[in-house]
Amino acid sequence: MTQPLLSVKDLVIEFSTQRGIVRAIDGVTFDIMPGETLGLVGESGCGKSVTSLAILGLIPSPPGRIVSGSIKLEGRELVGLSESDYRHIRGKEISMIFQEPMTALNPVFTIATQMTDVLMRHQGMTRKQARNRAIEMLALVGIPSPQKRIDEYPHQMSGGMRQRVMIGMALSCNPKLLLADEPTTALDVTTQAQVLEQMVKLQDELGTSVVLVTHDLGVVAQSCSRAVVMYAGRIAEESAIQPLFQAPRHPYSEGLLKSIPRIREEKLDELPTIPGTVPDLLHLPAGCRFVDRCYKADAACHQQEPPLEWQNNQAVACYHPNPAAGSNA
Amino acid sequence: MIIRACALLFLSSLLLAGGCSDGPKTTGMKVYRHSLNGSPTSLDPAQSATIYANHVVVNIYDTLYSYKYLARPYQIKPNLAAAMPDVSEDGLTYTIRIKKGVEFTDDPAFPDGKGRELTAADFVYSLKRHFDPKTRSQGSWFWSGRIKGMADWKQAGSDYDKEVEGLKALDRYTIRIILNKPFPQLVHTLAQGYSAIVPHEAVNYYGREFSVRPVGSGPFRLQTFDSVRAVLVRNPKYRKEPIDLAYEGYDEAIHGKFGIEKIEGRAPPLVDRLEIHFIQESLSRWNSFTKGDEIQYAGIPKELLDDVLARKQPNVLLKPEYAQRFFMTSGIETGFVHTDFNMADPEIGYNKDKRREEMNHALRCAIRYAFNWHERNKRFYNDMGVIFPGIIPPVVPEYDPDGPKDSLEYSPEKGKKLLEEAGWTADKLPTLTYGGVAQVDTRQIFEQYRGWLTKIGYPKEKIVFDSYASFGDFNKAVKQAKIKIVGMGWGLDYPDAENTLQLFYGPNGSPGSNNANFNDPEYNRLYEQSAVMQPSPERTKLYRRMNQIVLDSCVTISGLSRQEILLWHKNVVSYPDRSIVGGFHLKYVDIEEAGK
Amino acid sequence: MEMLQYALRKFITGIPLIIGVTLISFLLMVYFGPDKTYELVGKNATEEQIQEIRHQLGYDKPFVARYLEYLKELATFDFGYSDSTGERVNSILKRTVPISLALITPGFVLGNLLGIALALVAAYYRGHWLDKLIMGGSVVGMSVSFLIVIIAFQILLSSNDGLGWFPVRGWNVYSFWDYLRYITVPTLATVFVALGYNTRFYRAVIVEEMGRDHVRTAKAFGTPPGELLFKHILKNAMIPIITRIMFSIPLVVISGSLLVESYFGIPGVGKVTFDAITTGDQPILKAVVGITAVLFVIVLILNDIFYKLVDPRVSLK
Amino acid sequence: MNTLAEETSLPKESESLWGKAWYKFRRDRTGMIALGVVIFFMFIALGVWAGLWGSGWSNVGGDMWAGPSPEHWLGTNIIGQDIYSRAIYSTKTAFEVGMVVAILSTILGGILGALSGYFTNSWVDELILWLMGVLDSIPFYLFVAAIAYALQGYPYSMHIAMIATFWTTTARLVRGEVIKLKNFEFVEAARAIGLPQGKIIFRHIMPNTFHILLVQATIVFVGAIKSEVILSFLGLGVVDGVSWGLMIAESTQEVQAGHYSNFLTASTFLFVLVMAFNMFSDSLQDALDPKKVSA
Repeated sequence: MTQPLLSVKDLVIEFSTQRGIVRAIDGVTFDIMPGETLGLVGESGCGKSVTSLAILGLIPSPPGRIVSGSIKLEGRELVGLSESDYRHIRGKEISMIFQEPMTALNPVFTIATQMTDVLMRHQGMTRKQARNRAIEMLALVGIPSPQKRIDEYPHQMSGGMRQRVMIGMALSCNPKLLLADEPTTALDVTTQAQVLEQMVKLQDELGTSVVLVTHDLGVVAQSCSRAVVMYAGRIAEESAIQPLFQAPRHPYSEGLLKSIPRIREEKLDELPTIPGTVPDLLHLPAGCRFVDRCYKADAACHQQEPPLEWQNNQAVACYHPNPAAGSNA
Repeated sequence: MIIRACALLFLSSLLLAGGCSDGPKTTGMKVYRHSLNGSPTSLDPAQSATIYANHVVVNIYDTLYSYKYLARPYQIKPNLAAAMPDVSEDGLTYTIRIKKGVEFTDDPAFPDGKGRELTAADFVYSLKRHFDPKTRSQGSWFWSGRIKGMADWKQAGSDYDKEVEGLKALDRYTIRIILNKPFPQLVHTLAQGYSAIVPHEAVNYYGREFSVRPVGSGPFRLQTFDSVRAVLVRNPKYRKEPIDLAYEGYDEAIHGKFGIEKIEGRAPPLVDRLEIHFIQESLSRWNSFTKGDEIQYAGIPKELLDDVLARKQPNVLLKPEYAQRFFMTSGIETGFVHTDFNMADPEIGYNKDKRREEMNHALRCAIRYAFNWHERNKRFYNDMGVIFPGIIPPVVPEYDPDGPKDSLEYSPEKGKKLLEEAGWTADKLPTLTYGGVAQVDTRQIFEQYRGWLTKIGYPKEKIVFDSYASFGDFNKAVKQAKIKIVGMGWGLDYPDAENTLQLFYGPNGSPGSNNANFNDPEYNRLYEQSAVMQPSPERTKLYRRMNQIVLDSCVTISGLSRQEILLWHKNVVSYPDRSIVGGFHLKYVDIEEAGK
Repeated sequence: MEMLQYALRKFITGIPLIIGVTLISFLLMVYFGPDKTYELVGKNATEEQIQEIRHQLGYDKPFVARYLEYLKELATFDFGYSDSTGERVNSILKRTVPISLALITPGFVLGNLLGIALALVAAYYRGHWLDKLIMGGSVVGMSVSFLIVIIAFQILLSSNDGLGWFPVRGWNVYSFWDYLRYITVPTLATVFVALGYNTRFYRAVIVEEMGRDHVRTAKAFGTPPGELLFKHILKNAMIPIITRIMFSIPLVVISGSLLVESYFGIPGVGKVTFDAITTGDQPILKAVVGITAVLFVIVLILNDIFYKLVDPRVSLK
Repeated sequence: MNTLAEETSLPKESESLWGKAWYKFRRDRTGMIALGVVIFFMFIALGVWAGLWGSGWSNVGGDMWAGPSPEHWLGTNIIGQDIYSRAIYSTKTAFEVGMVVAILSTILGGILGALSGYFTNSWVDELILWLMGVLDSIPFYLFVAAIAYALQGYPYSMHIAMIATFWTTTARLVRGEVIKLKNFEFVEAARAIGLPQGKIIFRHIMPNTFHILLVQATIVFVGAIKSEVILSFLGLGVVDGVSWGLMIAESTQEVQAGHYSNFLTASTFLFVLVMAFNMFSDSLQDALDPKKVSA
């Protein structure tokens, strides 16, 4: 087994709010293999974005801080890395795409400035070289007549275009890992598809690993090889895409899947949803975090947190998991 | 960064703009830095109503007469006039000769920029100006109704080409004034800044701005003038008249210690540059004075008196540490402060209802009993003011040192009793409006006053401070007789009690100088009678009778003449004075060593 | 060129403002302002003289006529002569405005620069003790009355009881050295007072900018803190900052620092204005108010133009 | 496309702003202390108002610039008035000024701001904006002075002047907020069911701007008492009675002669109150600011 590009181990992150200490991430562990695309799935507030920010060392502190655990990039520990060292990783080895293409780019600088700055900083290019490289990248992400548009300001572009610029920028220093935080949520459906496609394509070409953070299983299905389902700061289920979609083992994953509309089905009764709401991280239920919303919950579930258990590369944290795909029960 | 750049640029440009204005090349010059506790607004002689204005005006312009530098009580002497006037038997016709060859300073106002000779016609013109509405004269009341034919001349539209019978230039150097009725104080008025002589060229050339662009024939000429200071420089063309100290009233005993003898035989002006700084805040002024050379003359702020003086009575003495740094003179002002009741107000003054009028009289006298002169003197006048009964202040010859003092008595009990007898009760008592400009000391004087009145059982809420944000508005209220009680000060224009007695002369009622609107037939008669008399025991008798009438009718609570303590630096040769006219001594001031 | 046209258009739209300001203030001063007449009459005036003066002051003309006159004066920038001294209003302004500027500018500039500097520090160390210290300090600064500061500083630095290093009052400036001596205390006082407000304001602005997504993006691409702060954040924060500075300029220029000038006896436009207020010297007031209004409109325009320079999204249409 | 997101984010919003604010505020120590101080001052003011203390402020019994003594705790001023009771009495004056100005200018600003915000780019908006522009362009002291003259003698001229100038800031803020609010569903809804505009503005929109109004009010309060000091110094301030401003004005000369009691007393009272109010207002802002997560 090749050694993972990035491995997150027992990560614990807390935020101090006026109402008390909130444990946003509570012992999260996962690996990313070179070249693979990992989906990080969950409802908003489940900690998936926090995780990705943590990887880049961007947890706003105060109020947030990494309590324990480790994040290793090719075996190199990132937790506790000095700001200056981190700067050489950000955008060069790991780069990130954000949810809001409208606001994620600096409104008062041209695309050129913003892209060349990165290149000059990390690749030690001259402005001239950097500019050419930037134009290259823009072309690569499918921006028409890049040498013209590169001198435009963000507000002169459409959302889709901006997101492409972001992607181009993110990949311009061909990083080992790309963190995509809800990259398509803010876009309309058709653009979403295109942008996503674009991303996947590039990733194949450049062999970059991707962590795709999203609440949208559809997106995951389209582009990921593996997915980590998070719930209230913990991993509920981790598995390859196929089994996950065929037979989600965790009742929560199951719920999530059910809530995706399937056009194929003839009779379209209204979407089933998971009852109840995400628990307040300050007042978690005893035992399993999902217990209050779980149709399978019983006494045991109220006792204590179920551990994440592996069963032929599909992990689940539940006392009453659904049967794994293939196994007949 | 953009703003930083702009800012610095801006700043540096400013330093050139505002920072470095015209620097005085004072090196090797004799500079005297005088200071006053107020500032003039206009330097037009016709508007020189304040001593502040006079300080500048009499040093830039010439007056026919002036006061002797050192003689006290004040003695009048010829200045531009060649001699004292020839007065006809009936005291109606004055003939005055002026010095020849006196010239105005050079100024663009004159055809070729060269100042021409000053002639009798200029005086005639200067006095006529007062009766030309355009001049906005504040001093015309000195002469209005007194100079023959002047009223008609004004009626006819103030045409300077038309002659006035009572005011003529007989020839180039002779002036003749004819009066309607005798006016013994005329000569004094000709020593006032009001009567200073201006060239018509300048008046026409500068128009409205003449008030800040004075052109005269005095010892100095104006360099700069604004609300905080006036800078005057020696007038090179000023006539050379050696100082005769004996004539000026030099007295070794009094003036010796000031080194005045040094200036004997020298010709004024003695300094090259005369700065007059206008500083209202007495303590800022003091700090500025005690500290190096910022200013070289000041009074002592009341807050510091005990720190500076070793002794107040019988004669003022500085503490040694100050005595070795400064010279000092002290004396009482030629003026006094008094608090008038507005007799035009039926609630405390005259009233159709005779009964009520008597009650009001009682009320006024009761309030006078409540007035604690000693406290007032102690808190506001350094406990050094001279308190006297009535309206003839100690500085004038007609003052009666052993007149009845009962009007000064402080006795709340008597006040209370008086009120009760007159049938006053708390609810009947009228609301007293005490008018004043909204300034700290005015307010404090009022609060002290209110404190006393409560002691004769006057309800506190019935004594209100009617504050005005500007002197103009206060004066308006006074001139329109709107205020019941008016605290006022009067500075004498000339050392003759007539100048204060006119304050209660009926016809001078509001908007005139008679703020009390006192109108007593007997008093008026006596005033008219005395006004035309030369100084004499008879006149003094009349004066004192008038004074008694004022006291008996309780129209004013009066009075107090403030003690003036004047200090100046040891390197200044001077005998300062600020009482009569003001500033006429400045041309005799000298500086020991020239400024570095 | 487009800019010039814009400015012109904008100025025309600014005219209602000028009208409003002048009209309201003129109403106030004519109908409610102090009556100059009684400052000008002598100790022993007569009704006749009073009428004469009222007439010369134009008090007897109808309001509309006087207002139109005013507008004409404003248009021609000739405000006639002061009612108290008789000096030309323009020459008064020419004399006093530079003094006020020279007096106020250092404090104004320092106050803002220091404010921004401290704000940057505070914002950068947001939540740490340094931030808390600076913010605490600025609250204190905001809570002390300007008057108190002036008095205290004068005692401490100028008077003999204190250090006595600087002139107690006045303005005898003939050299740069004098200049420094005279402005130090007023400047210190001004800065002391302004600093609190500025720092708070600028910090708020900068903190808000720091929270923006694009800042996070820049971070995520490894932008070093210096560049982040001065390039990405400050340029965006420029707009509110400039606006604040711009809009305080007219008042600084014209009313100067009334308090400082009247307390330190400095013959600046602030003192002149205040004396004019209390004595009802209408020509001066008319000039001051009018010019302020015009300046405001100009600042409005400059401000918009500045937006354009800083923010590409703004267009001068 | 996915319903979970909204559904789960709903309940957080539904918590009441005020409940949360109070909850936050109670946990803010400085805020609570500040509030305490303010309330203490208010208590003093009420006492004066009720005549329990400070009534002797105008008696002139005492000596001239007497030092502290049993009967005059903080000494006396030039005419022998008790500085302590003057300072106490002034507390009432301060609150009078602060309260009147704060409340009235906030109401004025709230209403006008709401109107102009709701009727954006109508003549109403234009007019109000114009008025605000005008008032902001008149030099403050000139304006106050003018009003002070306008209502010479009236004890409230200063208050009115301040109100007339202070309301604009509030109005601008409210205007902005209302413009945001008026596109929210609940307003749309209100319009849809045909509520009269008056009702919409004042029943549905205004309440959502109260947090701004409250904070503004506190800021104006501070501004008012600080301006009072300067105006009184300039002779445009409090007409009758006594205030810290008058005391400081009185002291400006004394201090240079080393009589500090008047100055120190007045400025200490002033400083403490203003400081407390500022801190209180800050904490209030934090508490009411929905964006703020933590310190």
